[in-house]
Amino acid sequence: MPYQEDFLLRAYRSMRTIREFEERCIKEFMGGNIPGFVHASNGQEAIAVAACIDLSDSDIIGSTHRGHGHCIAKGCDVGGMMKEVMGRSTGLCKGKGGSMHIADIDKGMLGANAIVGGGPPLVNGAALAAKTLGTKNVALSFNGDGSANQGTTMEAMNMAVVLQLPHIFIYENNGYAEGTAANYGLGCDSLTDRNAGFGMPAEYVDGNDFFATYDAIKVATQRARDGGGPTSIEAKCVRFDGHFIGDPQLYRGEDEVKNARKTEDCLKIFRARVIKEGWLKAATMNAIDKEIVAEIEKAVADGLAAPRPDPSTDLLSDVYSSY
Amino acid sequence: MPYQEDFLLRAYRSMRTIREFEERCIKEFMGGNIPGFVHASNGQEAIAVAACIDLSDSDIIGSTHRGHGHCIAKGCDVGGMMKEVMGRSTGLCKGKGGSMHIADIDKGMLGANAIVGGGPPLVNGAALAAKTLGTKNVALSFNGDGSANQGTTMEAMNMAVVLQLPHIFIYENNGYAEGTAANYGLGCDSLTDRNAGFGMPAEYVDGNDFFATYDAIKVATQRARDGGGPTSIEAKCVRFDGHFIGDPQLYRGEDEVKNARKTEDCLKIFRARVIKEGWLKAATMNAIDKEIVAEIEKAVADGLAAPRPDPSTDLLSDVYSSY
Amino acid sequence: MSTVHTKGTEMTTNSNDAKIGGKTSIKAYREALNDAIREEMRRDPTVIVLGEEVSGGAGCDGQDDAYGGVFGVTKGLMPEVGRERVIDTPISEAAIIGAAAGAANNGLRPIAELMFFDFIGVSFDQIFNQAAKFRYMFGGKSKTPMVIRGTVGAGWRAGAQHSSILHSVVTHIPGLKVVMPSNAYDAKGLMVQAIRDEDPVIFLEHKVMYNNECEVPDEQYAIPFGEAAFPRQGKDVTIVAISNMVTHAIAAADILAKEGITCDVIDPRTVSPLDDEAILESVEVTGRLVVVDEGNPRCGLASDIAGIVAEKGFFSLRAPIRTVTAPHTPVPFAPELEDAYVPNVDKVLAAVRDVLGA
Amino acid sequence: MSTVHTKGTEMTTNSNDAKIGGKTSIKAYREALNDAIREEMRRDPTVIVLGEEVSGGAGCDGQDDAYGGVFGVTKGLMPEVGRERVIDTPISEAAIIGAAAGAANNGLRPIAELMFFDFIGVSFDQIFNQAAKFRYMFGGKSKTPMVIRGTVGAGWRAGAQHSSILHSVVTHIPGLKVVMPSNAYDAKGLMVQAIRDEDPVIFLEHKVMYNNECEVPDEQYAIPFGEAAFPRQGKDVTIVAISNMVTHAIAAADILAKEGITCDVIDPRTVSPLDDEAILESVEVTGRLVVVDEGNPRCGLASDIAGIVAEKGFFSLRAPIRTVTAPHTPVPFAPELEDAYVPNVDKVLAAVRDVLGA
Ligand SMILES: Cc1ncc(C[n+]2csc(CCOP(=O)(O)OP(=O)(O)O)c2C)c(N)n1
Ligand SMILES: Cc1ncc(C[n+]2csc(CCOP(=O)(O)OP(=O)(O)O)c2C)c(N)n1
Ligand SMILES: [Mg+2]
Ligand SMILES: [Mg+2]
Repeated sequence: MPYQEDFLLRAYRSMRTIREFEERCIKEFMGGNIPGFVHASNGQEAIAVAACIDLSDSDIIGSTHRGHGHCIAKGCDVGGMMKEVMGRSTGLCKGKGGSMHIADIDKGMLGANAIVGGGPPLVNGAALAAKTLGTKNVALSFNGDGSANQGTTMEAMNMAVVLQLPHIFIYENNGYAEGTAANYGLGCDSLTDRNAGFGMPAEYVDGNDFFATYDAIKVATQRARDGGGPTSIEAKCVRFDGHFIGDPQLYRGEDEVKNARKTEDCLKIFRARVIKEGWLKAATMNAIDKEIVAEIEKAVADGLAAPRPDPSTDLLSDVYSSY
Repeated sequence: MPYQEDFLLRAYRSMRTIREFEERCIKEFMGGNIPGFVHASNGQEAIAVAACIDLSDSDIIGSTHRGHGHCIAKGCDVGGMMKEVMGRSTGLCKGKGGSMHIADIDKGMLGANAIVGGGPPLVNGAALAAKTLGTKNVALSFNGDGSANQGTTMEAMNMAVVLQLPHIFIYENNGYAEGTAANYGLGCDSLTDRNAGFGMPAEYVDGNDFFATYDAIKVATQRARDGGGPTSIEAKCVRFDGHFIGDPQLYRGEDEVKNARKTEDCLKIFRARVIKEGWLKAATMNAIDKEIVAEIEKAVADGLAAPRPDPSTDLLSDVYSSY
Repeated sequence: MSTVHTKGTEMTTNSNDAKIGGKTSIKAYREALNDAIREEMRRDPTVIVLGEEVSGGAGCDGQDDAYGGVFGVTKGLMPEVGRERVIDTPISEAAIIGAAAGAANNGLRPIAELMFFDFIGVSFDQIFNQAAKFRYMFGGKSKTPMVIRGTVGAGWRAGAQHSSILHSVVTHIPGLKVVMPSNAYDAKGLMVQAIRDEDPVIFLEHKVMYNNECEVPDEQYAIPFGEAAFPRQGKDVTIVAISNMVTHAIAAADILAKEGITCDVIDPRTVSPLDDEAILESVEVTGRLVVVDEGNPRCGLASDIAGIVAEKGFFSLRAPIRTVTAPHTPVPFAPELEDAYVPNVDKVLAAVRDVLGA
Repeated sequence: MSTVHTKGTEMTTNSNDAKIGGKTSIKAYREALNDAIREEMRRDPTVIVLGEEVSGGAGCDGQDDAYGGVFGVTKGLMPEVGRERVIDTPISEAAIIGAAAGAANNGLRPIAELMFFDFIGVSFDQIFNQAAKFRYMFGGKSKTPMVIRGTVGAGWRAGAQHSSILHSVVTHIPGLKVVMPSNAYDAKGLMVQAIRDEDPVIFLEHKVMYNNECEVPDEQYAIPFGEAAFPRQGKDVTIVAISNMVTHAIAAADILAKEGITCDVIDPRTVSPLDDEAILESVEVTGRLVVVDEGNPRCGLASDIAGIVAEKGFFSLRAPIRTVTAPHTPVPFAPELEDAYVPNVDKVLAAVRDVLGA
């Protein structure tokens, strides 16, 4: 068995947690329990988990507006996350950040980012710190097919090559930037080729296949730890829901999502593979599913019961360390 | 003879004018007659002229901080230019712009630009106007090896491909961005390959060879006029002087410039070629040289005699069309 | 009606503009903007719209014009004039603004959208160093007739990076005009002026106002820049408010009116140029000034106006100027915090009572 | 010496800070900055410098450290600590600021250089939406100890895109601190504080001051933020000036002193935080305020300070506040125009006489 059972269980649990978390977010948002703009990552779980499963808390990731999955994969507490997206004072960011600004520095989660392309320059910084301090840590940025076109992203790629930073640029190509097709926004035929042109190894993988994605990222991460500089990994995937929760998705083809949910569900694909290979039992995974449903149920209940911030103390605090 | 005599004479005159203009700028700057920051383009004349010689006043160029050559090649009046760099009220921009902001909209010269990477997005706009209005005009941006790394430049390349804009991106690779080697700032092995990755035809030419450069740009311009979208042309060249006038250039190798002036002078190469091929006579060119020396001499004299702006009328005007 | 403002005429819908003849309809702010843009596009083939999702659905299998802007402001334009004039772009704000500015110098009148004005950060150079400065740097030999539209402001629980109102930053920049309509009537008239204007105009739409309705003339009309509106007139206190803060200022004035306190509510409508004459004229009568602004306080519009009055209207003042602004913090996410962040009626009332008590 | 300022102590070189013991030398502003950075780099291995040409010569055949910053501020640092800690970068300002911010969150204390602060336009998002907001958005669970250095201001005939002084834009942004030393002594002490500070600091060096010399202690010292200096004290008029405008304010005060008019010149040194107490305390005595600022007037620092005083110090005021600023135009190139653009001694004198006459 090429993967340890414990590893497979962790991978499954993590992906399944993301799925359940996102599906509950959608439900709670629709029910009015989550305010603001929320971008769910269900469908794209395999990439987040493949990227983060081997990382330690001192390895850094920088995320996007669609960041819940990355947080969970990086080990953030789902209870604290749910409270945060609900805007509660015991949330990961005291309710001041919300879904688009969720962060957990202790876990090496440098923040979701509501600015498309805001993350990669910052993740270069994390990688630069690792390089300068000689920690052998790596840093990963999550990017989209859309954010690939932001100048900040491209600058960051070039700088990562120039300074040989241990930075893995993960591109989750889910085919859309809001309601714009990836292949409209990207003038090139292949983002992977475009990124290779920057002078870094660039791989294209099927992001619905956890194992293929994991294997590619593992190589890149090891190269980065060894001082070999940055890598680009483009992983094809499917966004199961709207750009934001509530998006009517008029731009999507008929049955597109229905079909994808059938044939391109990374969780189903994972289950099918591990069962077929005899690596895990369905029953084991079903048991995990149940645990997770209960865990997220509890996160929601705790979230709804959690205290709200108090403007008299919380509005003005945390702007500066001192002022 | 593959090129018309008139064409060759115009090309030579234009290149020679740039050379003389820049050399006089250096002299006048050192003599205290030109204030501010001035970036001379002597050594790089062939590219400017090859790019602009076929353009009409309705074709648009956008330039850089090193813009004198582009202006002259595009047909701007050298007298007006000299007055402008001297800050006189009869200068091309009434003395308000100076060397780094020289522009002449009537000549299709959309401006030098003191912000590295400031130009390409704007030139996209000129190209978009041409496309939208169906004028068949084209737009060219001048870029450097250094400005290639600015996010705005890369965004503009992608957008030009997406919108299939008639925009030719000329990269004057003179080996330096200030005191940083081009191959340090560029993480990639080849800028041309990197640009090709954006989904546009990309050519590499010897920018010291007027003819090679002209031929490549001609193809690109024709393609753009025919609705075939953008092209990248990287032209290798040599900056004969400092980054700015007065730069001690400590970062350059010993004899580097001296040798380049001998073997990589685009003007010498042009002369040698046209004489060898029997296309032009040395005497004809020598006569042009004399005319140009006189012309620039007059530009300097006129510039020095030209009126200075009057703060009481000129400081507050021209901010808005109306306010 | 008070006679504080010599320029003031009978008001339609919070505005003091001369009544436009012809039919009117009840229109939302969003529709009023859409009408303004649509009619100008019909009238003038050089007007184009560009930005992310301004139509929506580019390259997709589903519906075209799927969004019409994420707030629906440009909905329906693309089906009418085509993708050549309503242009969906990649996520490249610097390239969007640059394309608009370059096109404006070459015969088009582009309306560029920053989906959220918070995205100014990645495009600021093209705005403040390029578009804003062309005319001056080029000695008056160019014009850049372009509009940059963007949604601003808090209230949607959108967090720190999607809730800013950065009008003070652009107001600081010479060469830009800054427009902030507070109602549908002004939105239409100011948008028409913005499109026809020869200079770069920053047009800031407050996201909580898109559904706000009022009576709007069906025909096109342009509201000149630099002319304030006087939604309430009075003699006791001058309240200057902008964008959605006008709503709170009017509400406060109406409450105070019942107590016999009359407020002169001034909505500058455009922040640059600013109708400082109207403000100074009013303070001459009232002697008291409250400025209400959703922006952050430091180097913001509230102190800008306070500073102007402290310099040019000092001898009219009978009490300290009071500014009501957001605090010196980013916009928080949690609803309770966001509500405490944004100035509201209570804070306006408190400030007015304060300057009156003084 | 007057007793206007309770916090004021005997001045060294325009500063009211307690005298630092030990040896002093005459140092230029440039050298003082270099000293501050060098010593902090020696003391603390987590301090790094990054930007374009901060060393210079990267990848070239000629000399290393060819520039040491185009104004020479970081000269000599790279040879001492190596390219790993003095990092030349591509021309990618967003990536430079982002790298600094991300590194600051991960254990380094980066000093990022924007060669000219005018380049903020291409990096503004990383400054105002990222670095400035992290701590708040993350509920206080992060710190971003970084310095962004840049040269500002007019006077070098560098034209509209290399001569701006954009302190008002960054002062508007909560989460940033903004520092503008007016002399070599303050430059050193404020830079030390900036490097040691736990928050993002914008450090603006005026390009005409790099050669200005004064007595500077050899040892390291940190000047706390938010504490003004009082280069001249007086009872007739308060003059608040910042950065290079302090030079003009002092010159004006010295001229007026000969006429028996004493000016209380306040140099806030840091614009955010601002020592408004010192200003209010002074105006309480003088009753008259002139604010001198090189920035553009709208939503600028001058009206910011005027607004604060009109709100909190109104009853002290005996005359209109006067602001002396650049006009609402970009910076022109021609020397005559640029000289007319920048506030100067004559304009300060006129403003002071004006408030005294009133
Ligand atoms: C600078 C900036 N521009 C635009 C947006 C609005 N926006 C948010 S997400 C998004 C699409 C991003 O597409 P992609 O990178 O593919 O990520 P995905 O949503 O598919 O995960 C856009 C345009 C933004 N938040 N920031
Ligand atoms: C945004 C910005 N960053 C930095 C600079 C400073 N600067 C001016 S020219 C230059 C080098 C440009 O190199 P390149 O593009 O190769 O053009 P070249 O000078 O070689 O013609 C730099 C860094 C600037 N003007 N604008
Ligand atoms: Mg996507
Ligand atoms: Mg170069």
